[in-house]
Parts: sequence; structure tokens; C-alpha cells
Amino acid sequence: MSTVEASPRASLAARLFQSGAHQKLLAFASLVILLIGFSLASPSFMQTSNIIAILQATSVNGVLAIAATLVIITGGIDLSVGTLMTFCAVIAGVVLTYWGMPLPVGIVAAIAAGALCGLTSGTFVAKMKIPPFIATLGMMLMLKGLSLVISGTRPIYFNDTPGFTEISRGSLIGAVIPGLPIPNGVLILFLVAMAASYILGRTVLGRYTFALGSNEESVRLSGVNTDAWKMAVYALAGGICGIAGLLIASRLNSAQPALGLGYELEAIAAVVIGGTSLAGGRGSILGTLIGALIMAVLANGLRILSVAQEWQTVVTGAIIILAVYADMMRKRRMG
Amino acid sequence: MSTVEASPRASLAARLFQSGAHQKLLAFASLVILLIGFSLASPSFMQTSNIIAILQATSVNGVLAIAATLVIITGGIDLSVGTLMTFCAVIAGVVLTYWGMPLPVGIVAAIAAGALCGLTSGTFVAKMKIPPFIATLGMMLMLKGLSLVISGTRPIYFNDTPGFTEISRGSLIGAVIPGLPIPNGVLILFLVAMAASYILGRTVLGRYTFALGSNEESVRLSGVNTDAWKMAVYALAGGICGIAGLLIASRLNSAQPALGLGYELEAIAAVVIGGTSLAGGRGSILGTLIGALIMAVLANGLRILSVAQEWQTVVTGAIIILAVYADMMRKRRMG
Amino acid sequence: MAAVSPYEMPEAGSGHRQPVVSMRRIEKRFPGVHALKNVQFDLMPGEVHALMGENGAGKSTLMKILSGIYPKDDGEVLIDGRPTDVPSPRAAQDLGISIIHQELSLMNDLTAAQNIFIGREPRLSFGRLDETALNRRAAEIFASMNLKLDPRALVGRLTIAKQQMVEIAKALSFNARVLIMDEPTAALNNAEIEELFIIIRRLRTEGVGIIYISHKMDELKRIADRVTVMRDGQHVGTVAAADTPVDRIIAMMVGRALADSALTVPDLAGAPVALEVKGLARGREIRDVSFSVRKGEILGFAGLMGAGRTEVARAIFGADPREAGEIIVDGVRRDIRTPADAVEAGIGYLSEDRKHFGLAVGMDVRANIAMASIGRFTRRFGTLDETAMRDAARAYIEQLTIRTPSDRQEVRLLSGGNQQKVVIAKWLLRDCDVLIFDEPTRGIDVGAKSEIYKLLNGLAAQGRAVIVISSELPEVLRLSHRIAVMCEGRLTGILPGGAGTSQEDIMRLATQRESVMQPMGGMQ
Amino acid sequence: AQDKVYIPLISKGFQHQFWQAVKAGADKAAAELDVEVTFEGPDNETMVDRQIDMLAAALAKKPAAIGFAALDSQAAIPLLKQADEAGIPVIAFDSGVDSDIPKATASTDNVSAAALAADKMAELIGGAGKVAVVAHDQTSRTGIDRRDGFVNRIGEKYPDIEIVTIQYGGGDHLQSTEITKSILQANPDIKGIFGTNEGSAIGVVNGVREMDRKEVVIIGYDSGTQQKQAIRDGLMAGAITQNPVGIGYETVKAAVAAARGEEVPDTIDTGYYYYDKTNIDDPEIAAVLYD
Ligand SMILES: Nc1ncnc2c1ncn2[C@@H]1O[C@H](COP(=O)(O)OP(=O)(O)OP(=O)(O)O)[C@@H](O)[C@H]1O
Ligand SMILES: Nc1ncnc2c1ncn2[C@@H]1O[C@H](COP(=O)(O)OP(=O)(O)OP(=O)(O)O)[C@@H](O)[C@H]1O
Ligand SMILES: [Mg+2]
Ligand SMILES: [Mg+2]
Repeated sequence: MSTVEASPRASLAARLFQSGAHQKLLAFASLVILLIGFSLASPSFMQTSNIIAILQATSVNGVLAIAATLVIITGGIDLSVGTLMTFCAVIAGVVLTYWGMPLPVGIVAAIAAGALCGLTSGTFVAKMKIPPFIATLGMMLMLKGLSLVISGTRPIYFNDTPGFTEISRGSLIGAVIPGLPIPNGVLILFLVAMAASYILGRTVLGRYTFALGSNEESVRLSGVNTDAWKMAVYALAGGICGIAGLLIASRLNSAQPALGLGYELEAIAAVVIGGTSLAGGRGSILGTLIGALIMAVLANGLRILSVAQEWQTVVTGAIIILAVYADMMRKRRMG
Repeated sequence: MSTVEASPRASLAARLFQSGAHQKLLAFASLVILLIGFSLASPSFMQTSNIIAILQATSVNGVLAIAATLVIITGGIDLSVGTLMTFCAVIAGVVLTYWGMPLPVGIVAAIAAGALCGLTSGTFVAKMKIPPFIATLGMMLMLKGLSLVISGTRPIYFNDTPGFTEISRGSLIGAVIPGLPIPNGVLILFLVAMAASYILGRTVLGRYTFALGSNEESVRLSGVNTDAWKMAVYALAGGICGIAGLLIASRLNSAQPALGLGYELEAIAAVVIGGTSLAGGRGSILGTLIGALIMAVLANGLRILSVAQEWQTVVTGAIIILAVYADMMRKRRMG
Repeated sequence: MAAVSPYEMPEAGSGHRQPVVSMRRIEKRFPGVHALKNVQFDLMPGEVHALMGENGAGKSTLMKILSGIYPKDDGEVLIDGRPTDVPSPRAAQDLGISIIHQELSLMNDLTAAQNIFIGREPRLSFGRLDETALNRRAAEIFASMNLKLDPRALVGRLTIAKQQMVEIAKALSFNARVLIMDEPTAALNNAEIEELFIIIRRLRTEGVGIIYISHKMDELKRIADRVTVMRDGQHVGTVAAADTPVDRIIAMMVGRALADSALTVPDLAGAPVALEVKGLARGREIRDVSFSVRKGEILGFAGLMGAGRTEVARAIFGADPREAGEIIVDGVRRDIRTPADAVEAGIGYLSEDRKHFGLAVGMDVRANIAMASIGRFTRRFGTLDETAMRDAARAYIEQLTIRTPSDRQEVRLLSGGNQQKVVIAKWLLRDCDVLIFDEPTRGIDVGAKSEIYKLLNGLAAQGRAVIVISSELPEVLRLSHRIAVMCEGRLTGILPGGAGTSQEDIMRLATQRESVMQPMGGMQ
Repeated sequence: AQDKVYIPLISKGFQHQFWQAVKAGADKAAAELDVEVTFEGPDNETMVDRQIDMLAAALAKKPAAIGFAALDSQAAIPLLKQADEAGIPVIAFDSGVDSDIPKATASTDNVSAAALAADKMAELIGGAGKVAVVAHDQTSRTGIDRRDGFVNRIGEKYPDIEIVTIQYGGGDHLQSTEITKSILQANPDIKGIFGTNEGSAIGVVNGVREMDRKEVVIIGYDSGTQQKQAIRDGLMAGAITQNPVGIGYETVKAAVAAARGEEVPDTIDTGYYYYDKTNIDDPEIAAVLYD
């Protein structure tokens, strides 16, 4: 057979797009419309500082949504992302503040704790055949409780770990390009997205992630150890939640043990707005990023416009529905 | 054909069981184990007053879970049950307290408002093809905001409507059998369960509810107006949320506009613990009732034992997973 | 049942070699079903061993045991003469056993190449995928099958036939010693079947043992070396294909001889037109299709894969939108936008894809049969008359000999052919004036097939208009009073039924490309 | 529209009656001083990061001054510094901010207020017996302060009083009701229950009513129609009230003054009161209660 393929080594940007190529990322249009609308409505909106605030607000939810995307593509769901994030933040707090270990140890501990919890959820789902909704709901509750237990129901502050707040608040980019003080949190979100996108599009793990969501039985009948791979996906998602935990802890300079409940719905909403199907088998990280941005822009824009808080909620609900509807319409028109 | 079947007019109890017959309701065993465990652990647990307290605590979540069951059997999901409940309570408050209408009008208004909102969600899902998760998430946010708007972010009290609190707190059964002061709220839960079970097992609507979840496209190609039936299911579920709204408002003697968020996960958990599949096509009301009871017994028992709150959460998470796991094991053994 | 069979057990062609697979005294029970009773089966290297039997005889179950999907209850499996356990599909693969399942089991969201190599992806370092090699190797397999298919095409977007070819490609990619094909040709047309046979013959010369399950009797003589027949979960006999008449094999399968009546084309000149389609069109898929069917007529639709027959049927039925065209039922123009409208107008459509479009496989037989006719079983307040539904379901279970332990059995637990019968029962119960059957006998055994032919004739005799879309030309010729032929979305001609028309006539129209198109077809 | 002086208030909550009362006070001051005020807060008191996002959006609007009720002081410090650098004065309200950036703090001392509740409880149950706490939050500042204020005072001054359990209902009326019922069930001899905010207190009232244990002494916190009614009906012995309207009012007043560059006092103690059947209608008390 002759070579028909495109160049095998696509650019990074192309990769980010690729896994969602057949997805027709139209949520993007909704995002642009929102951006234009808010810019026209308020001069405060389109300012560098505000754009950075929006990106910063996206970072935590974005990373969580990426974790949720992986699990959702396998046809599962992860309700524990929010409390797992908190749990990892608390672990980082214990390691860094209570035990006084150096920063890298704390970072590794948080991510490892996340991966371990993810692996546990994955074991519930894959080995014990517990529906993902229940497995991760149980995990969500257990982690919520454990965060409180471990932290002694008190926030843990990172005042003794100089540099910890830099993880999210500092700006490596700003140090290089002074005019662009993009916080590290945003950079990390971007790096996580790149990595996740690469894994999904280019590795065996990614292939099985899609395959599991598409037709698990068929994958199993093909002789693949589906259980192991599924557990790997949950563990990876857990590790990413660990990164989210570091981000939020660094941003708040504290591990807030009670935080995190309700974050799962927001993350899943970002995933679905981004075009990933809850039925599994299809989805993209780029879509999820756009979904998370839509949520953040909406929240920020409505605040900037000083819309009454109760109406903010109403408008957010309506726009989420409209954004997905617009996406549906265009998808249908394009066949 | 000769008659081999059981009598076509089964008893009410049999009906309740029937729709879940092939479901093998084993969550029941977990419930019994919990009951025995708590009875042994605390003498306060197995007392009439506490059993009634547990039943009463089940009533609101049970009714919401029944609503969620219907939607889940169609293969959808309803995240709006909690805030819709609140919205209906607020509507009842407006009609009864602000407008001073008689009690029956308020009851009808609350249920009608629920059905209407359900119909709206159903329209989003069926006609606009918005995934149920997003349609009802949007609805959840909109209703949350609207409850605040309509009530003026203030609770509405029912002090001018004597008899309103009787809806949930009074005891018709207690009036007849003095030794059994089961509150009306529990009676209503039971009646709603009977009705839902009857509808699911014995009517066209119920048949299509299962069929939609089993294979919607094949039902559509059988010449069934699937959109209309799906909307009907969502509307019915909405109406049931209206009943839940009346129950909670009656119990609190007020419509609390800020309440309701988070109730959706609890309701869905009850549904899944009860053996209904989130993939649609199978499920039973009896299972859901048992699921809701498990949640209520757990919460009550742990509180009675004065387990520290953070550990309550951990234990609840673990037991939810265990209960479903036990169910899985037995189902598998029975083939 | 004793292992003594009334038929001799001839050896396969060359010498006294050892069977590569030998299954002895296999037993398998499902709840309510004794699926396999003391079954014997063996396979020589380099032979094509056909496995025949009625729907639900246990063929697929036996093969699933051999390929590690179901555990056996009793008996033993010998591979190369050694007792061997096949605990999992992976173990079967490792033993060189590869299977093409009766029901498609592909990952719709993955590409053809990705499906073929799932679990065996060419890798670079660090778990990275070598997508280029993957697509190249898939393309090589397709080329060896003479199949024109883009390895990067999403499987979910392929037609069933193409999907079936992907399954076949996947099975071939293992280079297995034992290849099981469970009704591989059910969804294929003649040209594709020819390609498949070429592949099978090549594999045979390479020493691969092939187990071939099919309900198409004409394929037997062409491809099989030996034939094993099963009935009711039991081994009936194994015979050499070359010197056993087909009638005898059929008799072994169904336990009696089948009398096949010849086609008589009725004179319908005076009969009223039941359905008239004028100028039906949508994009490139349906191009200005017009035809009519009279009451009492069976109109066959022939054409190659992708000719657009299914598209036409779905457009008439309102399952897909149409851009132009009128549909006139009983002389009245009907505005059909949804299947509900079509059924209302008296049109029924039996889809070619029963699993996705025909059945709610998680529901029971009774509910599925009643699905299109619920209105009839609805009493006051929307309650259902279960008794009436049960009686109706049981009547059809009997009439169509649907093999099921009861009318409450979930449809997914029935054998493929019996599932198809359930769909047929659904539309028979609905009692439509115009019935469109898309590949109605796909996966149906010979005995039942002739029952269905009888049934279609009976429907026509009752004055209904029947449209039969079939990719089996003998079937089209055997059934149709007139034959419509499609090519590339156009109706290229309508031929008279009966002895006057041959397969070649049909093929000529079926391959009539745009360039030689002439204004033809349409109304009579 | 930006010619008016603009002051956003970022609070700890929004939907609860307490916060609505703060908002009412703020609106009152806004009307009197002819400034524009917005009022926003997260859904619950755990959402520290959401509050930070709200603060960031508020800063983007370049307000004249900001009112801020920190869920966690530490978390907000970078943004508060940013405000400081931009010359936007910050007024802390409800609870303080551990920083010298705020020009003024308008708050209640929750610890001593809860201690007062403990004293009243001890007095009403005769200095001995079992009591329980139904708190609204395990981790938020107000939740911790009110719980600890109550518990510590009991521990220090009333050795014969035993606190049998502390449970948390999130301020949700229904959940607090169920918790109370469990507490009553497990402790047939309980003498009193303290509910640490409006939702908790109403939950306690509901639970006691449903279990028909009217002998139990209930002390609540904050006000609201139902709590006032329960006190009038004698079901609730009394409650602590802060002065939420005053908090809102004083915050805006101080913010306006600070925006104009005027001196403002460091701390504005808006006070707290214990009210019961006897003094609920006193003008001084009635003024700080809300419906
Ligand atoms: N998982 C199962 N559970 C219960 N019964 C089953 C199951 N699988 C198969 N059966 C039953 O076992 C019998 C044999 O089924 P099998 O699929 O092997 O038939 P088959 O010979 O392949 O028929 P067909 O030609 O229709 O494909 C049938 O009666 C079928 O209903
Ligand atoms: N799901 C699909 N996605 C994309 N193209 C499709 C799909 N289904 C069918 N097609 C295309 O539509 C055209 C008509 O296909 P159709 O299935 O109607 O043909 P047919 O004559 O019924 O043949 P068959 O024997 O395969 O059923 C073909 O070009 C086919 O490739
Ligand atoms: Mg078969
Ligand atoms: Mg076709």
C-alpha cells in the first residue's frame, strides 16, 4: 500500500485539535459570541487583568474537567473529582506543613495520592463491577470525610513553604514576556491539556480509553485486559485531580478541607458543553477546555455586568442549554 | 391459547413488586443488614418513634427519587429534581400566602408547575435533542435562580393556610389506628410509589418509559411518537417533584427558596442503589424506595450512634459502595 | 441422546490427519434452555466444515464455547489432540482460534484499522501508537480481500455490509489456524460473497481449518468440504458436502423434507394501487425514485450494496427526511414526516438492522411483538391489556416457530434468527396495508425462510402491498411479482417477475451506471 | 452609568436571610449616600475559591471601595494587595481579615456571642444536664467560632453540663431537622439544644416539634420570621441576634468615607443581643431583628 497519510508528526497545536477533529468543535462559536457580547456590554471586560482573571478562574475547573473527560470517554463518570482535588490538597498540606518536607515531595505526594484514589475508584468499577456513578459517589463521600479527618477539620496553610503559592500565582511567562503576566496556573492547565490530548490521541492508553467507551465487550473479546486499562484511566484521572489540588491549594495558600462538593457537576458540565458524549467513546480535550472557558467567561461576565446574583444563575442555566443546542443544530446540519 | 398466567388483577403489593420482578431486588438484604446492625449497636434505634422518624426522613428524598427513576429508566437523567422541588414549594407559597388562594388551588398549582417545568426539560431533550444531563443541569440552575427571584430571596411562610402543615406532619393513619402515628408524608410517599409503580408496570406510558430506555430508535421506527412520550415522562416526573415540594414546604411550614441543591445526587444515588440502571431500560420503584430507605437509615443510624460527622460521611460512602457491590455479587451468582 | 448418529462420519479430504479441533460430549445450559446436549464436532486442518441447523439449534453457542466466550458445562475440547481449556477469548487467540461473530461487535467510534488491531496495535516506545503502520497494515489486509475501504473511516459510519467486511478483515488479521465464521455472508451481496469465497479457498490451501455457519444453502456446495448438522442442541450428523444432496441436509436440519412451491404471478392489472411514490429524492442517496405497488402485489427491490434501497424505504417510512417526493397511500397524498405518520397511513417497515432499529433487546418477546400495536392493547386510562398481549405474542411464537422458553424471555437471549422472527411478528401484528421488508430473511434458517415466503405470499393474497428488499437474488426472483432494481440511488428499471427474468437481467440494471442511464422505470 | 460611586460587597453567602439582611442594610446606606452597591456571595461557606473569583471580577470593575467578608483571609491576600496597590480601600465585614490592608472592620464577636448563648442555656436548664449543638458548618469561621464559643464556655464554667454531641446540618432546614430528631432519639434525657444559625435553629425547632419533646430548651441564633414565632410561641427559649442590617449599613458607610479619603475607625462593633419572649418587642431589639 502506498502512503496516503498526513505527516505522522503533527504540530502540538494540531495534536490538541486532532483528537477532537471528527467532533467539529462548535462550542467554540458560543464562546466567541459570549466574548463579543460581554466586550460590547462592558468596557471592563476585555482588559488584560480581567482576561487573566478569567483564565485563572478556568484553571482549576479546567484541570478537573480534563480528568472527568478521560473517565467519561471510557463511558464512565467521575463524581469524585472535586473532593479528590481537596483530598490531594490536604495531603500536600500534611506533607509540606505538618511534616515539613521539601516542596517537590509535597507535589509528588499530592499527585500520587490522587492517582491512588483514582486507582481505587477504577478497581471498584473494573474489578467489582460497581457502576461508575456509585463507585465515584461513594469515593466522593469517603474523600470528603477523610479530608476533614486528616486535616482535623481545619484549613492547612502553606506559610512555611515559600514558593508553594508560585505554583499557581507566579508567572513564568510574565518573567520572560513582561507584558503577558499569565499565571502559572494557566500554564499548568495548558500543559495538562496538551499531555492529556497527546495521551488520548497518540498512545495505547488513549486508544483503549476510546475503545472502552465505544464497545467494552468487543474490546474484551479482542483479548484486551480491559479491567487493567480502565483502572489505568481512572488512576490517570486521579493524578490529574492531584494537580488540580495543588493548583487550588497554591491559589488559596491553604488546603480547605471542606471545599470541593459541587465542583464535580461544574466539571462534568464543561466536559459535556465541550461536545464529549456522556455515552462514552467520543470526546476531546480541546472541547473540554472550551467548555470550561465558556463557564468561566459566563460567570465573570455576568458579575462584571453586575447582574443580580439570582439572575446570574438563571442566565447561566439558559446559556448552557443554548450553547449545547447551537452545537447540536450545527452538528445536525453538517450531518 | 390456554390460561396459564397468574390472575391478571394482582394485588397492589404484588404490583409494587412486579415491575421490578426480573430485577431481583437484593438491595433489600443490605437494608436488613443495616437495620440489624444499628439495632444491635443502639437501643434507641429500633423504637417506633425512630422508625417513624426514618420513614419521615425518607419521604421527601423518596418522592424525588421516584421522579428521578422514571427519567432514568428512559435512559435520561434529571439533575433538576431538587431545585424543581423548591421551585414548586415557592409557587405553592406564592399562591397560598401571597395570593391567599384556598389550599387545593395551591396544591394543584405546585404540581402543575412541576409538570410544566418537567415538560420544558422534556422538550429540551426530545425536541431540541439536548443531552438530558445538560438540559436538566440548565433547568436546575434556572429554577434555582427563579425560586429566589419569585420569592424575593425570602422564605414564604404558610401561617395563613391552616392545614398546610398537615399535608406532611398530620397523620391520617394515626387517626384511624392510634398506635400507628405514621405521618401523612410517609403515606403520600407510599401512594406516589404505588401510582408510579402502577404506571410503569401497567400502562402505555410505563411501557414506553422502559422501551425508550431500551432502544429509542427502534421504538421510533415502530411508529411510536417517541418525542411526545418522552416529554410525558419528564412532565410526570416534574409533577412528582411538585408533590415533593409540597411535602417539604409542609414539613418546614415554609418555602425555603435557597434549598434543594445537592438533593439531586442523593435522589439519583437512591435510584442506583435500588438497582435501576443509569443506562436506561430497567429499574423499579420498589428498588428506589429501598435505596432511599438505605440512605435514610444510614444517616439516622450514624447520627444516633453520634459518630463524628466527618466519619459519618466516610462510612456512608463506603456502605453505598458495599451495598451495591453485594447486590452485584448476588445478581451475578444468580446469572 | 446416544452419540450414535444415523449418518456416517466421513473424514476430510486428505489422509488420516489429526483434527485440529475436536469437541466431545459438549453440554451447555442456560436458564430455561438446554442449548447443547452431548454435542460432537471436529475440524481438520485445511477443511471448510459447514455447521448447519435451524435458528436456535445451538451453532453460535457451540462456537462461543470453542472461542472462550462461554464456559462449557461438560465435555471436552481437544486442540491438536490434547485436551485444552479455553477459558477466555485471549486464550482462544493464543491457540490460534479466531472468530467472526454473528452479531457485529465493533467499536463504532474507532476507525476500521483501529478496530482490526484493537489489542495488538503497532507500538513505538513509551506506549505510543504507530498509526501509520496501523493504517498501512489494515490497508494491506483490505487489498488482499479486494476491498475498497479507507482504513481511517469511522466504523459507525459504514454500512452493515462494510462493517461485516471489517469484522472479516479483523479475523483474518490474526493469521489463525482455526477460523470460525458465524453467518459472515448474512449482510453481504453476491460480489462480496465471491470475494469472501476466494479468501476462504486461499486459506484452505494454507491449511487453515474453517468452520462456516450459514443459512444460505446454495453456499454449501460451493465452499464446504463437510457439513455437520445440529438440531435442538444435538448433533444430528456429519456428511461430506460433495456427495450429499441439499434436500437431504435440509431434511436433517428440519427433520422433514420441505416442499417449495413455484412462484405464480397473479394478474393484478385491475387491482387498485396501494402505494405510489413520486419523485422521491434526497441528495446523492436517492435520486428521483418513482414507483407504485398494487394491492396484492409483492414488489422486490434488488441492487448492489449501497444502491440506496434502504434509504428509499426509510424515506418513505419517514425515518429519514426527504427533500422531494410525494407519497400516495390508497390514492390519498400523505404528508409523512415521522414513522408515526407512516404507520398511521398504514405503512410498516421492517429494518435490515434488527439489533439497532428493530428490537428493544433488553425487553421481553411479548413487549417487542406488541411494540408497534400498543394502541390496540390499551384500555381505559392507558392501562395495558397484558392478557391480550400475551395471547397475541404466543400466537406468533407458534405461527413463526420462534424458539423461546416463554413470551417473557428477553429478546437478547434469543438466537439471531429467532430475534429476526420477533421483528417480523411485530409487523404482522400491526396489520399494515403496505409492508416494507428490508432483508427479512437475514439470518433465518431454510425451514423458517420458506415459512416466511409463505407468509409474505399470504399477506399479498390478503390484498396487502408488500415490498421486499433483498440482496439475495434467488430470493428476489422466488418471491417478487415485479422486481425494481436500483443503482447509485436511481431506480434503473422494473422487471416483470416469474420465469421470464433471470439473475443476469437484474445484474445488468443493478450495475447500470449514470453514463448509460436511460429514462426508464417509474410508473407502469 | 459609572459616574456614581461604585462599591461592591463580596460576602460569604447570598441566599440566607442573614446575608439578605446585611444586603438590606447596605442598600439602605447606598440609598442615603447615593452610591451604587452590589452584593454577591458564594452558595456556601466552603467555596473559598469562588469568593476569590468574585473578588477578582469586582476589582476588574475598578470600584471606589470594596466591602469584603473573607471566608479565608489568607486566600484573599494577593487580591487584597492588588486592591491596595490600585488605591481601592477595603472594608472588612462580618469577620475580620488577618491583614492590615482593610481600613475598617464591621463585625460581630461570634465567640463571645455564643458564650452568651451558653450562659443562657445553663441558666435555663439549671446548670446541669445534657445538651447538644446543631451547628451549620464544621469548617467556616462563623461555624467554628459559634461552636467553640458555646462549647468552651460550657467547659469552663459549667462542669455539670455535658455536651453529648455536635452535629452539622449545613444550615439546611430539613437536614437540621433530621439531625435534631436523631439527637433526641439517642438522648431521651437531653435538656437543651443550641442551633448556631437560622437554618439550624429552625431545624431544631422542627425536630423538637415532630418528636413532641417540648421540654427541651432551644437556643437559636439570628432571627427570621419562624425563629421569632417560635420564641413568641415559647417553643424556643431565646436566641442570639447580631445586627446584620447594621453590619451592611456600617460597611457601606465606612467604604464611602474611605473612598473619599476620610478617616474611618479601625473596628466598628455592630454588637449582638440575646432576645427572648420578654424583650423581643423592645424597640432596640426589634430594630436588629429581620424577617
Ligand atoms: N446467553 C443466553 N442465555 C439464555 N439462552 C441463550 C443464551 N444464548 C443462547 N441461548 C439460547 O440457546 C439456544 C441456542 O442459541 P444459538 O445462538 O446457539 O443458536 P444458533 O444455532 O446460533 O441460531 P441462529 O441460526 O438463529 O443464530 C437458543 O434457544 C437461544 O435462545
Ligand atoms: N450510516 C451511514 N453513514 C454514511 N453513509 C451511509 C450510511 N448508511 C448508508 N450510507 C450510504 O448511503 C448509500 C445508500 O445505502 P443503503 O444502505 O440505502 O443501500 P442499500 O441499497 O439498502 O444497500 P444494502 O444492501 O447495503 O442495505 C450508500 O452509499 C451507503 O454507503
Ligand atoms: Mg447463531
Ligand atoms: Mg439496505
